[in-house]
Amino acid sequence: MQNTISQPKAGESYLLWFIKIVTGLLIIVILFIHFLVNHYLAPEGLLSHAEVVAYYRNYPIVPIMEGFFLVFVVSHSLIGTRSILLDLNLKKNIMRVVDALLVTVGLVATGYGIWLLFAVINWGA
Amino acid sequence: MENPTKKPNTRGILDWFDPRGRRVGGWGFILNRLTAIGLTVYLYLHLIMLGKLAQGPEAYDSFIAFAKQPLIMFGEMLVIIGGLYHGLNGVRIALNSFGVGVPAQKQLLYGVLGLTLVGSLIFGLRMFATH
Amino acid sequence: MSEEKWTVNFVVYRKKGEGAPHYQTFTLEVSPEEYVIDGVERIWAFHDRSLVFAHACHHSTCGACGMRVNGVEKLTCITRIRDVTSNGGTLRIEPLRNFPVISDLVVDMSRLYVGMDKVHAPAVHPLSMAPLEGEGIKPPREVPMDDGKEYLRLADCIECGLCISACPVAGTAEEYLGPAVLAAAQLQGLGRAPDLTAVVDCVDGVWRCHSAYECTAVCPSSVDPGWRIMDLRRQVLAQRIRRWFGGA
Amino acid sequence: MSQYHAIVVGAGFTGVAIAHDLALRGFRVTVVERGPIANGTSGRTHGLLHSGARYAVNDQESAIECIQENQILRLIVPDAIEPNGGLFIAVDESDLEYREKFIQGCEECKIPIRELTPKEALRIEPNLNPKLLTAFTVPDGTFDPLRLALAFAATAKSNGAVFHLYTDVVDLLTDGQGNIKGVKVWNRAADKRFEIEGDIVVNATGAWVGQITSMAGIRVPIAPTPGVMVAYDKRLTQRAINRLNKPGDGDIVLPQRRMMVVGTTSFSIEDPDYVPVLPDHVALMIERGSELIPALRQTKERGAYMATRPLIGSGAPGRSISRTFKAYDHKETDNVEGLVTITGGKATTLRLMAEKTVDLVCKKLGVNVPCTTAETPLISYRKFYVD
Repeated sequence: MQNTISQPKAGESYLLWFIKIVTGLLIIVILFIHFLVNHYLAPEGLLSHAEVVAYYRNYPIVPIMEGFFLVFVVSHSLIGTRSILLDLNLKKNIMRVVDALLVTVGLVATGYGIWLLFAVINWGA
Repeated sequence: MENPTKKPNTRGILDWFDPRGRRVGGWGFILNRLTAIGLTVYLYLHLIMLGKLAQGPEAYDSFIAFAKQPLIMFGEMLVIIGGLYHGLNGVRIALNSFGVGVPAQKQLLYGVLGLTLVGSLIFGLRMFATH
Repeated sequence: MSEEKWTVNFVVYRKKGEGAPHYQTFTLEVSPEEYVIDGVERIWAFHDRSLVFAHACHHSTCGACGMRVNGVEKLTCITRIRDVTSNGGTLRIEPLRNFPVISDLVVDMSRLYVGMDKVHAPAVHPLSMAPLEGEGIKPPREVPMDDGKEYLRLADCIECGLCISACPVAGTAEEYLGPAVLAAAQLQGLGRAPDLTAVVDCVDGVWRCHSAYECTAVCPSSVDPGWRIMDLRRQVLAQRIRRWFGGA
Repeated sequence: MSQYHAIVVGAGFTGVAIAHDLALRGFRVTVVERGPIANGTSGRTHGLLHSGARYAVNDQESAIECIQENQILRLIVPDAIEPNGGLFIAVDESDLEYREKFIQGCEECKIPIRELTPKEALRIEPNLNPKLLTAFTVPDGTFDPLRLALAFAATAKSNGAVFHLYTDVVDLLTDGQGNIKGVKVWNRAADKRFEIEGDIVVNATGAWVGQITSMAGIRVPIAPTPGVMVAYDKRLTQRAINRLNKPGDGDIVLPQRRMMVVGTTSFSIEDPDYVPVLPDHVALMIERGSELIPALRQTKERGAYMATRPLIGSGAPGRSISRTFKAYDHKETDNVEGLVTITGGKATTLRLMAEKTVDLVCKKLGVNVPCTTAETPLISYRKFYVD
């Protein structure tokens, strides 16, 4: 069979997809632990500001877990958003702008979330 | 071959959401994409709302009180249903992608839908009971 | 076969040149045991000689007569009228989606052929690579030999394009290789054809699939592209992970 | 190199092979076809790459053509051929009586055969009728009809041939003295009508040759002879299975991709444009096919279709007409210049039909370029669509 020599297309390979799958699974695991812990440690629910602050201070593992949760959820959502946008067959330079935008959103969201965690832990201190 | 337009005969993103003529796997994809978009919107709204925690007890507690109206509760329920489906279907697709259970993808999807239903009922009842 | 006769309304997509598409209804008397392509050919023969449609083998070996019948991709030469409508019912006949329409029911499938060329999809291959009888996907354990040489046979994929038409991603992502092409890469195996890894492990390749499995649902030839794409992912990952650990 | 412009009407097997041959010999080639490639008889052929053994007893001219072309096609277009071999099997006493004639005929036509014991035959093809009495291996094959035609068309196109598909010839252009100088066509895809002028028009429309020649007021002796074929939903053998007897209904069962195809019948019609699939013919196919492969009875029908052979001559019943072909120069037969008609023949001999037809065209126009199609490998059929 006479065929043209294939030209591999530039662009990312399996890695982003792999991260999406792994973060997805980690989100499920953390959510599961979250519900267990939440149910066990704060059976009344966390429905007031004071309760949330106390909860975070008394159990340091909780804000650490939440921090990781934030990172996983944000990256999963942004890679997912990107794969939906990719399906739109956008032009290469538009896609570059999109990528920059998504990375910015990710960094801002993560920074903001971590700042928020510290703000809660240090409330009134 | 003579072809006047060369533009493919597509309906654009309608193809992502139109369930007509599609089968079980296609419906699974449609739901997955809908929940993905819904959950992403929710995630960033949620992050913004949690900012109230940094503004102190008054802001946060009044927000929680505000959030107890039925419409928001209904929205939360949607988030739970969507989250359950997206998570469980994610497990299905992840398994499939590593070569596990592809011939049973239909049955797996039925399982995902069943578990989503059961999970949603449990959460719904709990929410109903606590409020 | 019975002598039963049905009256069926064929609602046919029509488009000429740059003109606007429209639908035209032809009412035919058919036997429910006939195939959809028989009806379409009769419309051309007895009702409207301007109808443009593609067909060749009439027994699912060439893949020319793919159309959408009542919104679902079908190879019309093996789709019995009985299975897709009822007496007095309607058959909505439209061209495949996600390809440019040349006229009426004919589309330009070069997108598919370019992809098949890219992965060097063989038109004939050894019997051990062929999923026989449409039962399961794995090759048979005992492969007939002739004087020590394995028999060659024509590939199962008939390049009909139904999978690309049904794929929800191919509709928006024109550059996506698509189910048939990825299936053809999987059939060869990345172990045997390692240069294919670069073709499929890319932004328009195996990761673009979102597991809707519509390709497998419409495939008339038991190629099961959905399964093959998933297996191809496994192959790519395995190869990449081996490389992480310094393997070949 | 000649710069003659040849217009080929019909893109079935003969048309595409002629276009390929003409292009190789330096002609400017335009092909006009009213449907897609191979939509008529060619696409709907059985798909058997004949070894010639089927005709070795009663039509040796065809048999010799078949075995020679069989060997050439395997070399020039391997993409479209499954080199799976074939068997002739005897299942009753009348089949056995044919055995001697068969061996002698194959020897005369130089078709390599080898006799197997029933046990050997059943070992290599377990689904054969267990009551078979003897078997012969023959160098049959299975071809994919569309891709065989496409490979010729693709190669012709790469050598400059222009294809107008979905384009009907509505009339012939004449010079006022009744000589043909081109065609008037209607492109149905764009709904445009135009004229194409050429130095020679080659009528390669198979069973439809009469429709074209009648535009010039010429009648050709053509007997459109349809036959039914039925495809079953399972591949039961690797080889083509033929009945060891004189040609008859349902005497060939052919594996194709994941199917078995049983064929064929033979009857006469007037208008080849639409031939219905007759239910009693379908029933006969399962009847006859299951005498060779009993498991066919348990297998679901996948498709049933008709193809119309373009046999030469009228009056004689279908099976007794030779399966060879004939090219007519209408200058000699009807005193009409500029028109050549090719008809008859069969899929396996498509290249040879083209060679003889183009030889005739070259002789007419005084072009002295030999045919090289037997030594020229064809390019991938996909190149017809991909530039």
